[in-house]
Amino acid sequence: MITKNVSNVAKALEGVSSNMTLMLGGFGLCGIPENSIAELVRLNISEIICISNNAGVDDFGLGLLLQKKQIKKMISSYVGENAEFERQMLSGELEVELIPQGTLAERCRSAQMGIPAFYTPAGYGTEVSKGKEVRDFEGKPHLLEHAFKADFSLIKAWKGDTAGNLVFKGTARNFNAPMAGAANICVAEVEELVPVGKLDPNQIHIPGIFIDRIFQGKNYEKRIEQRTLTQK
Amino acid sequence: MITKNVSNVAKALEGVSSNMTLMLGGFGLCGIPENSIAELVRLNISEIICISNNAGVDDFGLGLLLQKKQIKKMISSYVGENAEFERQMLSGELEVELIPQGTLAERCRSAQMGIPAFYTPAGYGTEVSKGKEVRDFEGKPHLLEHAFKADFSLIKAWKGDTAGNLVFKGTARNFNAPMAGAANICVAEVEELVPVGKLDPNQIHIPGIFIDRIFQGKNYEKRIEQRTLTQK
Amino acid sequence: MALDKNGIAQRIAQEVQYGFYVNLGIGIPTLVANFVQDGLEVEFQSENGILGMGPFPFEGEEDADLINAGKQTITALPGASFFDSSMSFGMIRGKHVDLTILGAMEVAENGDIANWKIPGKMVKGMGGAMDLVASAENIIVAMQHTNRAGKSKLLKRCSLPITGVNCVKKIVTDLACLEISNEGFVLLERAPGVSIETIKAATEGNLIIPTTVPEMQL
Amino acid sequence: MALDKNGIAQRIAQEVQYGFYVNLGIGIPTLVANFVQDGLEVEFQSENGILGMGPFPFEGEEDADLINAGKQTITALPGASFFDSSMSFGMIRGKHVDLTILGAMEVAENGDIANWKIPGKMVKGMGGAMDLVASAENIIVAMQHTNRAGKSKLLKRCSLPITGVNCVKKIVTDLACLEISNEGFVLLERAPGVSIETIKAATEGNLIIPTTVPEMQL
Repeated sequence: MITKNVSNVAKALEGVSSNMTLMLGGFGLCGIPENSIAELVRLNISEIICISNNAGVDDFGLGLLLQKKQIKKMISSYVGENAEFERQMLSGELEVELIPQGTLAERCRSAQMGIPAFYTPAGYGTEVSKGKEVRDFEGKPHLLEHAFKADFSLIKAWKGDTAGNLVFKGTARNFNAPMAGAANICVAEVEELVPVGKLDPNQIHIPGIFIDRIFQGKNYEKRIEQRTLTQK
Repeated sequence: MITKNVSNVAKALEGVSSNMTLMLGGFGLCGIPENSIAELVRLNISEIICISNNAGVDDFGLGLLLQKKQIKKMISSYVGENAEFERQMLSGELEVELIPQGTLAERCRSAQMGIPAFYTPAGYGTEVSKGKEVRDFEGKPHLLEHAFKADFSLIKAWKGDTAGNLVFKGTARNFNAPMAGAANICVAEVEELVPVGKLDPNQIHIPGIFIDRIFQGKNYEKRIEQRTLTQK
Repeated sequence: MALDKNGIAQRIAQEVQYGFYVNLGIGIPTLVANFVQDGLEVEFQSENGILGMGPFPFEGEEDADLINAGKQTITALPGASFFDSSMSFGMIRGKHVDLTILGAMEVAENGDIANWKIPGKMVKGMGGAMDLVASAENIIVAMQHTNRAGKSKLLKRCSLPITGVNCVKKIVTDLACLEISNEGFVLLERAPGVSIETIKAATEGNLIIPTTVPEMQL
Repeated sequence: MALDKNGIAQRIAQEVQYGFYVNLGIGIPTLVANFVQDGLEVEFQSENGILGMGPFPFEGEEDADLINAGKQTITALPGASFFDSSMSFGMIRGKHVDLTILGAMEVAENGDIANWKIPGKMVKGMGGAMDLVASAENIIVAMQHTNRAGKSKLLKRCSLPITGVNCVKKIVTDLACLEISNEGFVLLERAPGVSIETIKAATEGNLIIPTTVPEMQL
């Protein structure tokens, strides 16, 4: 097998620099690449364009990069959990491009799968359709949407092997799967890195071919945004 | 959970009739819906349009339908293992539309996922591009390809539960996965039907929402086309 | 008497049919799950990647890797499945989800809906709402009939940026259950004890009042 | 002396680099796997849905659910993965596969390739070949220099229906190793003992002959 594992997050993120476009997996705080985000803070790079479904919360996830004003532009579907975000956006410090969530996911998957563009009905007749080609299919208008381009995609899986094969858990799969292999370089961090042969080849969610570097993450906080409970 | 299981193949294929367009999973003889094919033979319906990567061999798989001249048209990527097929095609009894395999797979997946059309470079400049819209992306010409439309998709999985969740084994996943939910009605046959809760929700390849009817198949022959061995 | 949030959810739950896959939005729609008739065989989809969503977990059983689209901790029922965002919206775009229930800030008499943006004030994003309303064939809106300032939310035209065009089929508010027709809002049912006049006064868009308008049966 | 099939495969194996994902076509390309240098860390993809393909199974260990694109029984190496046809061609279209080796009936001096159809005679279909040649950035053709009738397969223009345009980068035949340039076929290496004149005579397309044309080192 081709070996993809690197010893730590610093090596995994070699080549990441200011002004780059980065994809980051996760939905809310669920499945975010915590180690890679911490390293982006440490590297102190700036003017980043982030493609990420959400923008984290004030003091966690991408909120950490927003606090330090490292982000120039966010490309997201929902950014409602972050007051600092809203402040920067309304003051004009931060550019924001809002995209329907399904379109966001499919534009990642298209980049991953070498499809330059596709049609979707989402957003037709709304602000989102401005400047986009509209075409009818069976009498229903659709928008032409393009694959994303990005320098790095930073994703997080539950388990992975040294060949880069990934397995996700629960709803943490979300954007991590379609962002795998969707940028020039894809870095995967995993909660548990195992030797090849330990994962069932039938049960691999993302084959290693989509991954360029993989590393064993550490100190996962896995913060919960809305702890909702059923009373016993 | 929503219950999708029916007691036998006759019930599963209720509504299938002549002149319909059917999708059939499998690659060569690997992962073909053996029980559904046998039922199509028994039903003796005719003038079928088949969307299937291959056409079986002379006496198995779709070859059984070809023998009885039940098929009007094949939409496939490779049909080279079947002499009766070649005879019917060259004599003009059988219409054939050949499509690049990746385009075939993606046109199934697009039907499944509600994407009416997408662009791909496959086939540009060849016979396949005749009559198709060509568009350049980053200077490279691509063809516009459309989602398939079909009345039934007939697929086969290794395990499934009564809610229609499917798990595949080895390379038998092939077209069975992207054809799930790609037609008006999707029928899945499985080698082993289990109660809900028996399959790990992280390890389901096709969620039950894509499946309309599921049944426990029987008497699987699982014929091997090319038995190639390494000498001990 | 006008319905409370649970009343609205209870009325909407009557629209859920046997064998439906249902996507529930944040807010009142989430409450609908509590009122679905037993034995109906319904599955809830959450667009962040689960089908077969169960109730909130008991204390100590919550899992950061198991949330719904509102970022709330949830559970998975036996027979559930997890998938990625691309497949999740494939289910939605491909019309595999039978019923979508979501909140709204405004609905227009032609079925347009606005629920994602108040220019210059609130810009949280559309999340999955635009995908849902563009593809779902069966969309029910759960909302208050009027806003906090007492102004109607059932309008001739949406004043806010819209989420989708001609897509809403039915609306259940604290005052009424209405259907969208080519001519405007058709008043199907009144909330218990609410008069037609009250509903008329609270509706800016064209309101079509059939000869009989029964009270809701809750 | 002209190379046999194994010789062609052996020469092509020299093109396989460390860390390459390789798709092997049916026929001579399949043999390439036997000659790849040990320790190179290479993975073979078969477009029917496996990455990490291993050798043919021992007798009794063959599995109908485990085949390659040529429908041959195979094995999976530790670290292998299975996937569906849509994802498989996503790997190919998305340029994740580093090297594609396939057979051909004809190659033109501009890199066009024909390998799927002889009108009125043989119509087996293109299988995955059109997807592969349209997207792969590194395509090597393995074939005989001439057909059974002795006619050149390296042409000015393909006479058969083409599989893809301007896509072939390199060709290894029984006689030579050649590269496609803007001006035509560049003769890089001769098969051991084969003269430039022999190659010239067997090549219909424009053949560019550098001052030195070494023999292949096998």
